[in-house]
Amino acid sequence: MGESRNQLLLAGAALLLAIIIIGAAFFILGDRGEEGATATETGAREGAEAGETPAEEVETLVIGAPLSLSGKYAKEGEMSLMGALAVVNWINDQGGIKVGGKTYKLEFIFYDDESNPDRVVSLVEKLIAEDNVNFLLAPYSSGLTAKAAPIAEKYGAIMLSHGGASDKIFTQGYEFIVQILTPASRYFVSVLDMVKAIDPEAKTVAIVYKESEFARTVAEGAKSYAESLGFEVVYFKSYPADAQDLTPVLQPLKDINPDVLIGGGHFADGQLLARQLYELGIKPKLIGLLVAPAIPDFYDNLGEAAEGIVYPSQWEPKVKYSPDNVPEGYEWYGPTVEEFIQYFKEVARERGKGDIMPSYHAADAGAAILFLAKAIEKAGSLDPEKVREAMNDLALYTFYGKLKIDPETGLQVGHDMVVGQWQNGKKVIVWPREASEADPLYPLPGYSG
Amino acid sequence: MEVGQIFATILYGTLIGVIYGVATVGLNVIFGVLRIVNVGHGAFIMVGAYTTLVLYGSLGVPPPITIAASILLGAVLGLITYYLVIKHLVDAPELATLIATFAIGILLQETVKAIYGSDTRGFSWNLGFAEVLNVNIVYSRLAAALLGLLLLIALYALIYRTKLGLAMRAVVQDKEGAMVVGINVDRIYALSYTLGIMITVASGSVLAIYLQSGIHPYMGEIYTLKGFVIAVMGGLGSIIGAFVAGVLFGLFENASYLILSQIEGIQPLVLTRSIAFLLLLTILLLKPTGLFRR
Amino acid sequence: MTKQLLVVENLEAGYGEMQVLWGISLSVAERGISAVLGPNGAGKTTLLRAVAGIIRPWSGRITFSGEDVTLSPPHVKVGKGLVLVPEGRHLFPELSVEENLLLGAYTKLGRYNLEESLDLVYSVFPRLKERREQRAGTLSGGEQQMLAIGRALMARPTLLMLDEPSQGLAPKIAIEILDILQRLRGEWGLSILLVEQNIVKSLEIADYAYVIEQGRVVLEGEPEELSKKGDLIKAYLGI
Amino acid sequence: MGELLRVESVSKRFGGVVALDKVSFSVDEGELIAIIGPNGSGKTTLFNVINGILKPDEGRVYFLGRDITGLPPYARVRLGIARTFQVPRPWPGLSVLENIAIGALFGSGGRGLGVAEALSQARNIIRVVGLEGKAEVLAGQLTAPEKKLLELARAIAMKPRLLLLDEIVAGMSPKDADRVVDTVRKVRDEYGITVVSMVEHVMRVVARFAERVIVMHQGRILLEGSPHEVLRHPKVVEVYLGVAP
Amino acid sequence: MTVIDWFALRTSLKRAAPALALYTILLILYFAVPGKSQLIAQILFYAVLGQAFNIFMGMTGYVDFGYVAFLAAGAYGFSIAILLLSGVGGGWMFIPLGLLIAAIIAASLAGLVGAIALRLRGAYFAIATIGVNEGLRYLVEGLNILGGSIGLYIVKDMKELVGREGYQLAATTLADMLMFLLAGVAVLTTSLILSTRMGFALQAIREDEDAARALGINVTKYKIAAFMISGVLGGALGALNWALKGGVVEPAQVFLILYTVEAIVIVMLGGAGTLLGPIFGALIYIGLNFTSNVYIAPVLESAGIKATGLHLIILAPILLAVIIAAPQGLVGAIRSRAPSRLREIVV
Repeated sequence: MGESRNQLLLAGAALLLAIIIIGAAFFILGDRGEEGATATETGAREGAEAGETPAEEVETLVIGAPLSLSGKYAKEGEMSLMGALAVVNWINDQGGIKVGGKTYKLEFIFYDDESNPDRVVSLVEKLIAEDNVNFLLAPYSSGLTAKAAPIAEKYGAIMLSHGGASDKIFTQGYEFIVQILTPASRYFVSVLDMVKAIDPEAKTVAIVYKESEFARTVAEGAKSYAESLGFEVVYFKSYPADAQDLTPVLQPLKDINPDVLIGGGHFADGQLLARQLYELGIKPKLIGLLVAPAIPDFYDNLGEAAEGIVYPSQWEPKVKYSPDNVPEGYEWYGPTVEEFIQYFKEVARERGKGDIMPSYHAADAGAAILFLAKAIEKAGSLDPEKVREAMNDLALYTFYGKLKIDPETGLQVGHDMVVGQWQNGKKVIVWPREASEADPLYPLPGYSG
Repeated sequence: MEVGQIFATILYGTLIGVIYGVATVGLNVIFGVLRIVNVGHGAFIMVGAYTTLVLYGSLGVPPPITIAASILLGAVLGLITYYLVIKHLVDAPELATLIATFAIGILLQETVKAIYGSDTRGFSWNLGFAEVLNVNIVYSRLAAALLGLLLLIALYALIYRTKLGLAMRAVVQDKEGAMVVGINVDRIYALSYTLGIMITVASGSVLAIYLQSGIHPYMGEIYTLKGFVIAVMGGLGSIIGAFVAGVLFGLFENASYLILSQIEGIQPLVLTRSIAFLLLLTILLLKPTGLFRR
Repeated sequence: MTKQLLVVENLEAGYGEMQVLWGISLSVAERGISAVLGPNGAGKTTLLRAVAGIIRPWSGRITFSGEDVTLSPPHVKVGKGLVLVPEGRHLFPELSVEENLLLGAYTKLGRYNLEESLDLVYSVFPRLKERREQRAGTLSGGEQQMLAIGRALMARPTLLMLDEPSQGLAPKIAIEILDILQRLRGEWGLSILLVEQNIVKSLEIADYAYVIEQGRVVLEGEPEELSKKGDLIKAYLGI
Repeated sequence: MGELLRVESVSKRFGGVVALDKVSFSVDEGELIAIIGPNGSGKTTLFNVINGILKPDEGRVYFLGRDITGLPPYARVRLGIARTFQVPRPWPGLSVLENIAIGALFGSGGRGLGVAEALSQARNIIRVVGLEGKAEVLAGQLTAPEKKLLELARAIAMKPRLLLLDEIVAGMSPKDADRVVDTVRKVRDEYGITVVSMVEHVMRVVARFAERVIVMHQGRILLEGSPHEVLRHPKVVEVYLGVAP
Repeated sequence: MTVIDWFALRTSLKRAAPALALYTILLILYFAVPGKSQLIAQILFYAVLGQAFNIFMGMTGYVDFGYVAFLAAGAYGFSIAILLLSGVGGGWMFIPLGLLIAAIIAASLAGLVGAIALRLRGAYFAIATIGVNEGLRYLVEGLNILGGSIGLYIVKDMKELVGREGYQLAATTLADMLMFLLAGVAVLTTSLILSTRMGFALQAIREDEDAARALGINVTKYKIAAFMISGVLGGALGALNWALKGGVVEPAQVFLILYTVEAIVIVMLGGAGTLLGPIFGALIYIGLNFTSNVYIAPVLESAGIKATGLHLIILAPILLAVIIAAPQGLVGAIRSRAPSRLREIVV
């Protein structure tokens, strides 16, 4: 007994020692290796493809990202990764981007931040200082972004927020953080606009949301927007982050019987909310939920309970943004919607994900790469300050729709959200009218009035 | 306050309470016999929920039958983790078992994630409903609570009506006494731990049938926490205590919501959590052996 | 020479790094009563615990019915009929008297004779029958000791080991219990290894006695012999 | 020499078992008292009531005329009551020196005592009890008699007025036992500590050690007196041997 | 008692020296290795977390699963100080004032929780502390105080106080230097405790609480004192790492039990109750994590193996192996086998 214990101990100690040695080796060798590969001081590196195109000197521009590939944002992280890779591949297939006479192909480097702010900082520093990345996709969520921001700013790198819909982070005076998606406070704008337009009779709104930073920002934004449209918010309640049973908070709605119910939070609670609304027989004229209904398996998981539920979406595969309908003052750039989906599917297949469609998280990340690439071209330089300046004047129209930022804060002001709805087991875009595939199903089937 | 609202509070408080009870007894069986607090408890519940999800979702096995599969899977997982880990830690300091069971939990979560991904999933097993006092009585939830009750009765019968159960209770009361009457205490440890895991995994299936959504690799964590509260309420180690405390806890959660929701400017359902833990502290201080122990 | 049922040779054992038994040898004859006497801390309880398998012997040999059981776990030994009534009784306090007895019949042998054993135990200890539904923890000291012995009898032992059965009991009850032991030997054909502080009474019922001190046997012999020597009292009381 | 300790009709029961039944006695300063009685006679329970680990169901305990029945153990230690355990309970992961130093630091003389002084006092006491050379050894690695000596040393380091020794010589060879008894006497004479010891069987020790003997049986005090009277008393012999020889 | 106990001071310095030396090496590496300063800062964070946690768990044997609540209390305390100052001015005063308020809040929380929960033992204590942590989180969210679920954002206020550049410095190098300082304070506090009567008392409690009680040690007092010291250090750590360095204090993040668990892992890997243990624990934990995440995962990725989340699957069995094979941890294992002289150093 004692002897085998000692042997186990020895084995354990040896294992740990080996790990420390390997770690130390990586720690030291990691540096040297990267330094050897650095080609120019601008941060571009000689790519592997350099030899294949001898006619023109092609260099590599590295874009980096801490992505949440494990932990609570793992799903979003995986989609973002594939969306970013899809756009990077598209740009490279177009021959890369041209900056001041040189052509650059893009390379995308990423590490898993485990959805943990304490991991993010060292990864961002590694990306900037060792992998010589000057342009970053920001991590998911405001907590992670806030932690990464001082380091990014210290090294003067640009971060594009593709997953953080937070408003607050952009009021903190960061210079180099730029938002791609519509901020949380404006999530339900399109949904409420739609109700206002198709049913002037609708008066009462109930809001039920998950008590979290994102969902609460959405809920409060929706509340004030609804009131500005003349709705009466009759119910405003939240539930804790990992609630399992929402019955207490939902049952009163049966008596209140609001015209419109909006809210939700993320995947888990959104599904639960939809299911329990259905089970408890709460049927307002419209149910609009955050995030969860945008996921393809929402209907698989819920069946009939999903029917008729609408959701605000940053993007849908069936949006009709195309080079043919570029709005006034905007310029088209990037793949078409079909091309994006095709590139995305290819990446997904390579990563063993099978035949799946991109979610809006993928589109967010892809759009961020496009916005960045165009800004670099516009700036004609890899200097982050110049690129950041170029972004101020950029008005881009892409497969993702409009992109334009507030020069002061970096907050996204151009992008509009669409409204999707589950109809007969399929997601269809029902708003805005010019982008819609079908009329909204309104009021909800089963609405008793 | 509407009559329907109060009726809903009692009805659904009781139903979820039964589920809480089933989802806690496993913790109690293991603590009672081995004096080990299973910090990985929730992960085993998660495994049960996935069992139902996968068997019903992709193979169409009727959900009540998936509980049987969960019990089997629980037996396998229980035996593996017992002989690989727990067996070596039975006499180790409490700290070691707390950390070890936590590590087992992580391993389960990450394995399930590696196989099924981190998506939140659900399924639809709709049995319809009846409407009483403007409250929908959802049959699938009733069915889940009944199945949970059946599990509890089976466990009760096992512990209070069989020889194995008698031996388990004997070990709980006096380990050395159990040795001298010829009980193989090591074997009782293995069986009790496995039994605890079996009922825990099975409770995951029951939970899945009740909620039918929100199934993801990390879903169990909240049940570890609530399980602790309920286990302590009922007296760590007590089977009936866990059940009664589960029902009381479900009612308490729902009732405190009803009261808190009368107050303006706060978020009642979120606060019920705080109150639940406040309750835990109070019980620990006043009667750490649980509410129903002499 | 009568046949020896239990033979312990050069037994060494202890707790952690602390050695308590330093090579003890003793034996119990079939249908015999051997008594182990000695001052507190001499290692009597450790001896019985090691023989019963509750602690693992470090070295030495334990033979029971001609079979080597040195390292057998306690449940195996109980199954073979080697049963301990431990010091401090170790009853199941929350369980009823009858449940305690049923647990005594946990082994195959015990289960087979369950009904009969129960009747027998109740006939030996009628007080237990009266209190069959009562929780064991609420019994008086004497009744608890009866229950502990009754529980052990349920396993249908061939050798019963008792660790200070009269501890904390009124002298009358202590003597009553020791008398019962003698009766059991006669009626049930039990062999007994007795650790007892009531020297006179135990020497009265024993066929052979050992005096141990500091984990070693310092004196052994038949009771009359030992009593005559007078050494016993001296060794034991230190007078 | 005034009265140091007085126990007044203390009772304690566990479940159906009466461990102490209206026990009363008192101890004067400077006495060496042995409490004897067979296993299970209530001695340990009595000790636990005196040092505060157990609360009696009824009755009171006075120390230096003060009612200490409700005081927690550490407060009693401050007043000057120290004890040893029957099964020695040194802190196994700490060295012998550290074990004794903790006694010095937290005993009645420990207030304001620096760690350095505590350690040097501990070194002295190690010599007094004869554990020289073991100062740096972890207590868990000592032999059983050494652990007993360590317990004694730890208790002495606490500079108590009353020292309760629980079966201090059980399991020791006569030689070791004599050594311990001599040490205890020395401690009483040099430090003026009153000693109450419980001794189960080793009557030779009792005779050599005690000035007064209290005999317990069945949770009651059977009789008390000088060793000479008590050890020959037929009742005592009966208690121990079952019947009069 | 007013005289300085020179003996205790000297022994404690001797005890602290190896740990301080290790932190000095980390400090040198922080500046010497380009592009790894944040990795070192991360190791530092976990080392200090382990160090602070260890003062309580390592010395008393109690597991506080809700320990992260102290870090949260510190983060909130620091933020409150900044919000109080913003608009009033006060420039760099925000750091000392913030740390002061953080310490006060953490200490009060520890005192309160300690007075209640430390009457419990073992699993009951562990469970009660989880309750405290979760209860606090949902209290903040449910009552919608201190920013509710959105949390407190203080970057802008810090920029107003000390300017852009100042904030930049404060949130990066300065925060890390303060963390090094905190590491030193934690080590010295631990070694000082170990060398005084309090240390003796705590060790006695850990080894055998009942014996300690019987020997006259006021067990409750020392447990609460250790709990408070541990809590204050945790509060300062939370203030530095989350409020100053992170600039956002969000309940979902700062009450995350994962941090407690990580603290346990680090202390267990290194060895409970030792000074060097948490440093080695943090080195192993973060080293393993970073290596697998940054170096091994991409290699596997390019070989077509999706390897994210791998480190957790690796970490769990390693943790199990350590607990079964060497329950005293790495440093603890060395310590228990080492001759007494070495033991003093390794402590």
